Amino acid sequence: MTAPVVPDAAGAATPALRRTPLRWLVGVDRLAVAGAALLALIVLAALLAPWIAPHPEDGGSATHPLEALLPPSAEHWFGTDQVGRDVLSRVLYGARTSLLIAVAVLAISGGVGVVLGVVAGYAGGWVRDVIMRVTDVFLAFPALLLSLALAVVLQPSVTTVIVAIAVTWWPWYARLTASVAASVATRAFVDSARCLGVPAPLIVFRHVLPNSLTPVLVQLSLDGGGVILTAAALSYLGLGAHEPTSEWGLMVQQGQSLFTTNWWVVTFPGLAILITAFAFNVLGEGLRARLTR
Amino acid sequence: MSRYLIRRLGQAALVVAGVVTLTFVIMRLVPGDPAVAYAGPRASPAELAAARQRFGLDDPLPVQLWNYVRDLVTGDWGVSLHTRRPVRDDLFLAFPASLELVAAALVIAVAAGIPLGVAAARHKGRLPDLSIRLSSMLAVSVPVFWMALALQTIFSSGLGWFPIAGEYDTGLDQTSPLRVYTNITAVDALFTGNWPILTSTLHHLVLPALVLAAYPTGVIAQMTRAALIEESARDHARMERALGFGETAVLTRFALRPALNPVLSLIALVFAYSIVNGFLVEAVFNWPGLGRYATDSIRTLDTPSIAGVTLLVAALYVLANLAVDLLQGVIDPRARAR
Amino acid sequence: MSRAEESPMGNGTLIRIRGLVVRIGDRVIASVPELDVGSGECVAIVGESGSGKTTTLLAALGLVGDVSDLGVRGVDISGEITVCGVDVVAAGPGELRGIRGSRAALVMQSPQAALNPTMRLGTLMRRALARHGVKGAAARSRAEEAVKAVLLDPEIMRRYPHQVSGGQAQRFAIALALALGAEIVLADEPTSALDVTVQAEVVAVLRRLRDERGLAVLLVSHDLALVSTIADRVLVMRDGAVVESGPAAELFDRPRDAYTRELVAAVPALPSREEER
Amino acid sequence: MRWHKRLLAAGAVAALTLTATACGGGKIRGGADGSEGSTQPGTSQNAQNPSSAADATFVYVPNLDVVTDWDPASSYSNEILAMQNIYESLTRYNPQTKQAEPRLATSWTSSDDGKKWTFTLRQGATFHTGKPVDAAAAKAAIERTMKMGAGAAYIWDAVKKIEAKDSSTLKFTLKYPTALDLVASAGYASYVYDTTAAGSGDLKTWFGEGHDAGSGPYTIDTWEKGKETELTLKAFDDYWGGWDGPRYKKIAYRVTPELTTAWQLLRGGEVTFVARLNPQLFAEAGGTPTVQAAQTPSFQNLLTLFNTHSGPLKDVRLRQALQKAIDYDGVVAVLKGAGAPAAGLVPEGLLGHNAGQTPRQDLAGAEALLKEAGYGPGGKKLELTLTYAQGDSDQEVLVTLLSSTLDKLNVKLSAKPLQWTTQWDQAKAKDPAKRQDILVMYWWPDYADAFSWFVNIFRSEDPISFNLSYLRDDAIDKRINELPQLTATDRDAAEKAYAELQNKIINERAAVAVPYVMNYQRAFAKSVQGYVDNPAYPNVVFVHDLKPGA
Repeated sequence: MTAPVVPDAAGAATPALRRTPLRWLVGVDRLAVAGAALLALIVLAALLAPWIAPHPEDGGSATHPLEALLPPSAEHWFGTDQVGRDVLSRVLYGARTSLLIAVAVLAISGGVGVVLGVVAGYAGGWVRDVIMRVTDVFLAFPALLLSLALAVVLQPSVTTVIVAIAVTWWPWYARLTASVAASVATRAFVDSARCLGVPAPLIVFRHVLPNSLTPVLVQLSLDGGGVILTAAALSYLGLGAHEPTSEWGLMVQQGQSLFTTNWWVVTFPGLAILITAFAFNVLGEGLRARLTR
Repeated sequence: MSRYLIRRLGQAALVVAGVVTLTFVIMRLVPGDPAVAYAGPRASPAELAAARQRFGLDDPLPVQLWNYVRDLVTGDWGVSLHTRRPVRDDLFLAFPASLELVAAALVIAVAAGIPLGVAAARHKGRLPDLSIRLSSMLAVSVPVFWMALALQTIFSSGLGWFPIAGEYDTGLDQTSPLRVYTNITAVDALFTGNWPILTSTLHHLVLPALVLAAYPTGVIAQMTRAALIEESARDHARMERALGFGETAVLTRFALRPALNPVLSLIALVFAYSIVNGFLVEAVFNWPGLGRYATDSIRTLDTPSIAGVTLLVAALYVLANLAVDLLQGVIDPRARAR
Repeated sequence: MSRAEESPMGNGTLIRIRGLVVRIGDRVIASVPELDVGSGECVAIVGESGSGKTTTLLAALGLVGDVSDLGVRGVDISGEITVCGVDVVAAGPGELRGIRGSRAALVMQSPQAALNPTMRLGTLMRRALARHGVKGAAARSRAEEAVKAVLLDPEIMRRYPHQVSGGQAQRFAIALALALGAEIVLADEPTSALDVTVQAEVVAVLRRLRDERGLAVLLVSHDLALVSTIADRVLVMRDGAVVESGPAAELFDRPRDAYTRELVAAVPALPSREEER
Repeated sequence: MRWHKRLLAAGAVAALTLTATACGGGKIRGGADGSEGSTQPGTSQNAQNPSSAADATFVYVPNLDVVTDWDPASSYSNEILAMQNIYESLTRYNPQTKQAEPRLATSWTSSDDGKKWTFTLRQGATFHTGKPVDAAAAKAAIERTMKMGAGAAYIWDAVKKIEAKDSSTLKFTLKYPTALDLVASAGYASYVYDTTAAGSGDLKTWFGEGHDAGSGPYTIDTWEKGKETELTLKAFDDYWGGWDGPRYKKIAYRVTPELTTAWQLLRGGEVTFVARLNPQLFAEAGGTPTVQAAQTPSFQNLLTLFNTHSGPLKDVRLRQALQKAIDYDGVVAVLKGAGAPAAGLVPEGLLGHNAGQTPRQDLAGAEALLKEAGYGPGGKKLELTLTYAQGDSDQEVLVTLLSSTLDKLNVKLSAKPLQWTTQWDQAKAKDPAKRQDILVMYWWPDYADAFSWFVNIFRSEDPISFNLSYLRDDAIDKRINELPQLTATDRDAAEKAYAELQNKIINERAAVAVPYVMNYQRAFAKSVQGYVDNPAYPNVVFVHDLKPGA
C-alpha cells in the first residue's frame, strides 16, 4: 500500500535470464515461493476448518461457559476463551473471515481502481484530471482513518469492514493503473488499433487493460497484508466483525484485558494476524522483485 | 520555481477542499441525531430544538456545508458532544502528545530503517540482505495493538524495565512542575531544562515509540534498499566505481542522497499513517494523545470530534506532503528546476 | 600515486588482453583474442549495439556485471586482462580500486547521467581526488588545472550536472581523469549523446590530450566517422566476436571482412584522414 | 536553495506560534486554573507515595475522562466521581438501611400525604467561597437547578414551591406525593451550591473554567482536560466534618482506559484505587498482598426487553420461552463475580427488592413453549433480531451464550452491537417493523428508588422514550402511578405493590428478563481503611470517610 513499486536494477545482461523457466521457480524467487506456500497453507486451513478444527462447533455459535479460560492442553491446544470455546478452532475459523475480507476488499478496490485508472490513463485530458483529483482527496486520508470514519457510519459487521476498507483503497490502484495505462496507450499497437477504427472502449479493455495489469497484480498481493491488518484493527476497535463470528482482531480485543492472566486468548489470534499478513508481504515482495525486473 | 510552488499550493488547497467535503458527507451519514446525543437522553423537545438549531441541523445540506466550511475557516471546529468543549481546544490539548510519540517513532524508524536498508543493499542477495528483508516484512506485518500488549506485558509488568503507561511520572508535576509552551512535554522539558520530566518522558516513550516504529522502520528499510539498488545501478554509480570508490562508498556517499527522495515521500506518508496507527498504541499505553480522544469520540458517535480528528490528520498529511516536496528541492537539485 | 613509475610493463603497454571470453550463463557476450593499447595510443572498438564492445571495455575495468541484479553470480570472465600492470581477472576489489580512476579512467556515453545528480561537480572532483590521496590545496590546483586543460571555466565546479551542457559534462569527465593522473581513458560512446558540433569539441579535446600528454584512449563507438578521425588501430566486433582488426587507415581503406565493408560503406562521407590531419 | 530554506523556516515559526497561542504560552502544567494558587515545588506530597504520611494523596483510577460538565445543576456524567467529594446534597442514601441519612440536612419531616417536606439544615457548614450554607442558599441552588432543567433536574419535578422559613429550615411543597428525602439524596442535580459564587459574572461560565462552589470536604486544585492526571482536588480546610486524625488531603484522578494497565499501576503502588477490573484481574488482586479487593452488588442491572407490541414476540409464549432459554447460571459463571444473579427488576439494597424471584434456565420448558407456538426443533425456524451495546464485553457474553442456546432450539438470533444512540434510534422507530425483537440495555436509577425502572421503562408512553418493550397495560400504569405516594407514606404497602408489579411484568406479561445485576469489583491499596461501596453513587469514593493507613 505504501511502498511504491521500485523496479530493481535492470542490467543489460539480464534479458537472457527472463526466458529460463527454471529461474522462475528457484533463483531469486524463493521469497515468492515461500510466501505463496505459507499463504496456501493458511488458505487450506481456512477451507478445511470444519474438518481439521478439533471443535468445529466452537468456530460458530457454540459456547461452554463451564470450560471458560482453560490453559492450553492436549484437549485444547490453544486453550479456551471467556465462554469456553476452543481457541484453536476459532483461530482456524477466523482465517476464513480474514481471507474473505482480504479477497473481497482486493477484488472490489482492485476492480474499481483498475477500471477507473484505465479510463483515466487512456482518455487523458479532463477525464484523467477529474479522476486523479478525486483519488488525491481519498489519498489525503491515511487509509485506516478513512476506514475508521466509514466504519463508524455503517453498523459493525464483516460487510462494513469490506466496504470501509475497499472505499479507501481503490485510489491506489486507480493511480497505479492510470500511470501504466497512460504509457501503454501511447504504444504502437494501440495507435494502430485506433487507426483501424477499433472503438475506444474496445481498445481500452482489449488492449490497454491487459497490458496494465501486471503491476496492479503485484500491488494487490503486497496489499493483502495491509487489508488483513486494517480489518483486524477495525474489529479490534469494535467497528468490525462481532459475535459469534470468529475474527482475529475481535479475539484480541476480547482477550486484551486477559493478557496478564490468560495469555493464550490474545497470543494465538495475534500470531495468526502476524503470520497471514507476513505471508502476503513475502509473496508480494517476491513477485515485485520478479515481475518488475 | 514560484509557478511550481503556486501550482503545488493550489493542488493542496483543492485536496483540502475535497477532504472537508468528504468528511462533511461522511459525518452527515452517521446514524443517530447529533442533537439527541448532545442534549442527552432526557432532553425535552424544546432542548432538542435548541440543540438542532445550535448545530444548524435544520438547514438544507449545501447551506450546512457552507456554514461548516465558514466555521472551520474562522477556527470554529464545532463543539464535542462528549467533552462539551470546542473541538479545536480538545485537539490542541491532545495532539501535541501524539506528535511527540509519532516523532519519536519516526526518529527511531529513520535511524534504524535507513542503515538497515543500506546494509541490505550492500549485501544484496546474501544472508544479511535476506534477514533484513524478512525482518522488515515481519515488522510491517505485526498488528500494533497486539505488539503493544505483548511488549507491555513482557517489559513493563514482567521485567519492570519500563513504566507501564502514561507520558511521564505525574508525581513530578508536584516536585518539578513543567512550564508549557508547545504542550509537547519532551520539547518543553528540554527547553526549560526540566531534566526530571524530560528523562521520565523519554523513559515512558521507549516502549510505545518502539511499537509504533515497527511499521515505518520496515517500510523505510525496504524502500531505502530498493532505492539504493536502483540508484547504484545507474550510470553515475558505475562512474563512481570507475573513479575508484568501493561499493560501500558508492552506496553511502553517492547513491544514498538521490535515493533519499523516494524515502522522504514515504516518510510523509508514514507520518500520517503512524498518527492513526498510534491511536491503537496510545490506547494500550494510556498515552494522552489523540488516540484516546478519537476512540472516545467513536464510542460516543461524537461526530464533531470525529470530523475534527479526521480533518486534522488529513490536513497534516497534505502539509507533510507539501513539506516533502519542498525538502526534495533541498536534497535533489534537479527538483528545484521544475 | 607512485605506482605508475614502478609499473612492471615498462614498454608502455597499458592494456593487454589475451583470449578474453565473457559469458553470462551459457551465452558468450564478448570474445577478444588479442588487444593491446600502448601509451599515447588510441584504439577503437567498433560495432553495432550488442556486439560486445562495451562489455570488453568494462571488462578492462572489472566492471562487467556491476549493475546487474545478479552481481558476479551470472558473469564468467576467462582469459587474460592486464591493465596498468594489474591482472584484472584475478585482482581483489582493493587492487582494482587502486587502478580505477587514478590510472585508467572511464568516460561514459550519457554525460549527465554519469554524474551524480545531487552533487556539485567540484564536490565530485574533490571526493575523487581525496579517494586517491590528494587533498587540500594540491587537490584544488590539480582540479583547476585539469578543468582548464579541457577548456572549461573552473567556475563550472560550482554547478550541478543538470546545470551544465552535455559537452561540458563530457569534458568534465575527461578532466576528472586528468586530475587523477590517469594514463588511459576508456571512453564508451563518448559522443553519441551529443550534438554534432559538441561532438567535435570533445573529440578535439581527447585528441589534443593524446598528442600533448600521451594519454592513451580505448574508444568504443559505433560511429565510424568519429573513429576515423582519432583511432590509430581499430577492432571490429559483431555478435560478441572480433571480425577484423588492424591499423585504422588500412582497415578503412581496404576492409577485408564483409561486415566491415558494410559498415564502412554505410558512412555517408568518410572524411579523408589525410585532410583532417 | 535559499528560497526553500526561508520557506521552511517560516513554516516552522508559524507552527510554533500556533501551538504557543493555543496554550497561552508558558503556563505551569497542573496549574490550569490560574486563580487557584496552583502547585509549588516541594510543598505537597508526591503522588507516587499515596500511602505515606498524614496528608496523603488518594489516587483514583477511572477508565473514562472525569469531567465533562462542572455545573452542579446540569452535571450528569462521570464527573460524579469528583462532584460528590466537592459538593453535598441534603441527604445521603444508605444501602444498608435502605434509607436516606443526614448530610447537609440533619433531620427532616414529611406530612402524612407525602406532599410537604421540611428539612433542618446543619449549622456551621460553609461553601468553599466562604459563604455559609443556609436555607436561602439551598433554595437558590435547587431553584436554579430546576429552572435550568438540564441533566437529572427532572428529579425535582414534583416540587411546586420551596421556602426558606429561617436560616436553617427549608420547606418543600409538592405537586404530588414523592419520597423527597430519597430525591434529595440523588447522585446528580441534588447538590447545594453557592449561586452567588461568580458575582456579577455568568455562573455557568465560571464553573466551566474549573471553579467550584460546593460545601464538601474537597475543592478543585488543578484540572487539565485530556491529561492523564486530569483532575486533582485538595482539602477544604473549613469543612464542617473537620480534618481530625489521618485523612487524605488530596485526591488525584488518573484516567486509565485499559484495565490491565490500571491493574499494573495499582500493583506497582502508583495508584490507590481502581474502580473497575475484570474478574480475572480481580481474582489476581485478591491474591496480591499489597492490595485489597472488594465486591459489592450495584444498583445497575441488565435488562433484555422483549418487543411485546410487534413482530413474533407479540406472542407471550415466545417471550416466556426466551426467558427460560437464558442461561442465567452460565452468564454469571462466565462473568466470574462481575455479575450476580438477579431477583426481579429491583436490585438488592433498594425498597422493592424481591428476594424470591431468581430466574433459572429451563430448556425443556422453553422448548415446550416454542412447540406450542409452532416453532422449536422440528417446527418453523424462529428468526429474531437483538441489539446491544457496542464494546460492552459483559453484554457480549450474554448475547454469545443466548445465541448459542437459541441455536439449539431452532431459533436464529441475529445480534447487532450498536452505539447507544443508534440502538436507541432504531428502538424508537415510528415504523414498528424497523424495531428490534430484543433490546439489551443497562438500567440504574438516578436516585435510590426502584420507581425509576417502572416509571421509565414499563409505563405506557407515546412517543416512545425508554419503554422499549413497548408494553401498554392500563392496570400496570395505574399501579405504577400509585408507587410514589406509597413510598412516601407506607413503606410496607409500597413493598407489596412493587412485588405485585414485578410479578405482572416479568411473569404474566413476560416483557423483560433480567440476566444479572452488575457487581462492582474494586481493588485498592492495602493501606486504605474504612472503604464502603455505596451503589447509590456509582463508582464514587467518599474520600473524606477514609483513613490512610501505614
